[in-house]
Amino acid sequence: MATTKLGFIVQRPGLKSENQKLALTHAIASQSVEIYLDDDDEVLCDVAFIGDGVLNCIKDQKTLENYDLNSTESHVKMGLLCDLNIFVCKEDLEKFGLSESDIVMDANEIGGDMDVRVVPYDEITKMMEEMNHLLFF
Amino acid sequence: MATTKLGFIVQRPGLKSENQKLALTHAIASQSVEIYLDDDDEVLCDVAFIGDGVLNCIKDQKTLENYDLNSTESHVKMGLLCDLNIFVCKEDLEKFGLSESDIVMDANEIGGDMDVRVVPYDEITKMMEEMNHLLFF
Amino acid sequence: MKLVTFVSDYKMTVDTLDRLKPEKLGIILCQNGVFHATTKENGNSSSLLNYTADYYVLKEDLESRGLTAENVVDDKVKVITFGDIVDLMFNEYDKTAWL
Amino acid sequence: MKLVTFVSDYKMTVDTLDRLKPEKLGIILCQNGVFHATTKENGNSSSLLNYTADYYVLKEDLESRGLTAENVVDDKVKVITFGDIVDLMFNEYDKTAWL
Amino acid sequence: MGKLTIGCFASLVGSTNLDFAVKLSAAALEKGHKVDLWVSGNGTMISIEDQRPFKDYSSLQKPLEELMAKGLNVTACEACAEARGYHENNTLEGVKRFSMDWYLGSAFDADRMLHIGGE
Amino acid sequence: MGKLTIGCFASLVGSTNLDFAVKLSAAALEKGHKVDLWVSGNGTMISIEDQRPFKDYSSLQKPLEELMAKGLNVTACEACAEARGYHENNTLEGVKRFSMDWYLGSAFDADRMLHIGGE
Repeated sequence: MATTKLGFIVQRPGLKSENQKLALTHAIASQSVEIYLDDDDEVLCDVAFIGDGVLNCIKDQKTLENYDLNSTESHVKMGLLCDLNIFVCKEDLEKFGLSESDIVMDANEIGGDMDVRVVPYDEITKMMEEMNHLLFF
Repeated sequence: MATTKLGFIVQRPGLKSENQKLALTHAIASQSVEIYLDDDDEVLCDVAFIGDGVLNCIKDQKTLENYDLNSTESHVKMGLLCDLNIFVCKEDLEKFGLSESDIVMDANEIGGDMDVRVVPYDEITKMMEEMNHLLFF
Repeated sequence: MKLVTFVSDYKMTVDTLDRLKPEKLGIILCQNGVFHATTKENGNSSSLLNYTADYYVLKEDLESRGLTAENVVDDKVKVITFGDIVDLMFNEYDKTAWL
Repeated sequence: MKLVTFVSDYKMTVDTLDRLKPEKLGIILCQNGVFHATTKENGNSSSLLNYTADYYVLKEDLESRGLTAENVVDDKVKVITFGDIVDLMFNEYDKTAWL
Repeated sequence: MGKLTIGCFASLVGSTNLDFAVKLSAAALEKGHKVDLWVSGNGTMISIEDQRPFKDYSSLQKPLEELMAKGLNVTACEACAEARGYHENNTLEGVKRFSMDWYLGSAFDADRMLHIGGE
Repeated sequence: MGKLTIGCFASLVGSTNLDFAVKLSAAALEKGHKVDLWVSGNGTMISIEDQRPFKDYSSLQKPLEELMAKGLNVTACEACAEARGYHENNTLEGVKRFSMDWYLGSAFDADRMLHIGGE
């Protein structure tokens, strides 16, 4: 059994480009990757929001109402539902004067068990070290 | 007889996006716009390179050799051949330590009479004031 | 000239706004530009709010990012709609610049 | 980790490079990123050249912009080709980051 | 009432630049203005038919068709389209294709113009 | 020799991001590596047939066909393509279309990966 770990690092605010949302949809696709793999092999995806990227996590995004588009918030929740590790950089949130009450933290209403993890940047560095490959958005 | 003047302002370096080159191809299209206009009506296009946009004007661009693409340099020359006013901001060139000998200045080899005009930013401001509409690239 | 500019990015890659000297300047914050109206970094408002200008921020783009009029940090920034943009363009300004 | 980063813009919109702390860092300047290697502003080299890193600049992208090895302002920046990039990726580094 | 010419050179389906252009067109039409929308570069993406609507991507075919029914004049840059493999035969009904001079011709008698470049 | 997986999410035909991905693929193939190229978002633009080559726009159909003949494996994100109106019937011969998990599957046994996002 082999595991390949991919780290998705979101460093820019979203919507202007679709890349930030594609980061989440690609990470979520790890749920169905087994069709390309041998039994017991797997690909695990961690997602981290850093820098201006943390602005993607502000809650109550009315993107569907205004642009008929799924919000990045809804994708973060879907990622939690799929048990992805989703990290948000603590220092960057603080820099913007944001706290856990301002951002999407869980996916309880759709039955997700995982929570977003607000962590010091050092832990994100550690995650990056552990990954086999990194994908910056 | 009526004249509409359009100011094309190029403020970013090129190639990463095709927009800077499209600025020139659209300005050059003023040569054939009469099919949409009444007799004697005309559209005149001035082009100005400011800020990092002046980097588009460095000469000897080997874009065709490396990427099979027409260079921005060749489009500047085509603009001169079509008698467009092409301005380059003097202060920005100086900021980058560039002089007239570093940039494309004329289109003599293809029979163009016009020269690129390296002018103080104030003159570009004056041009912008005179235009009916501005297009920033 | 009376110039209304559109700022659609949070991190700007051009300094054109520093150099434009219209007789009347409007700044419409849209797309990711709305963060200039709502977001402080280390307690400081965006330096983009320092121009002598009339400021506007697009309601739809605030909301799409989880923000509302309540998040706007400076009273001088007026929350507007697409319809208001049209009226501003036709009634208050004569030229536009998407930066 | 041994990380090779690709810088393709002249004006950067992210500060990620300030925060990456790999045991070995390579910086490949490509596309409009090549201007960091060649262009001084008001006499000053780009601050992007201040990292502790091995620096490379892509020959094809220099040339496409009217620049050559002679325009590179700092000896520590090595002019390379696409083939060299492949070798660097496989032989010198284990991870990549396109910033 | 006036005439507004919008040019959208921006690139991304999934970005909101094209959405912005379409929504501004709608607002201007609603107020009785005449609106020309020129799409160039990757903006020509909205000119092809049969785009499948997903909520994960900007889906502008339907709003565009509704606005064209209300008088919105949409023209795509022919060369930009052809370079991308978008041809006459898969162009969305109602969208015109002309060379770049069309944009300047539209600007000629426009009261206001918004050029969305910026990349 | 190793395997390189490149993902190009970048947007602009006429930008050099897709050109960069194609040229790097060529260089890696030349050195005997196996190369997978995944295109997502607007990167899917290189997946459609009959792009007209002009020197004013990046024209990647021909180099792509040549590299596929030499073993380059090109796959486009199916959803990203469909959202843009690119369908099976106008896909360039040799280009595959799969859902996003294909990219992760390719990464699984890649020795090196370069993900070109950045916008």
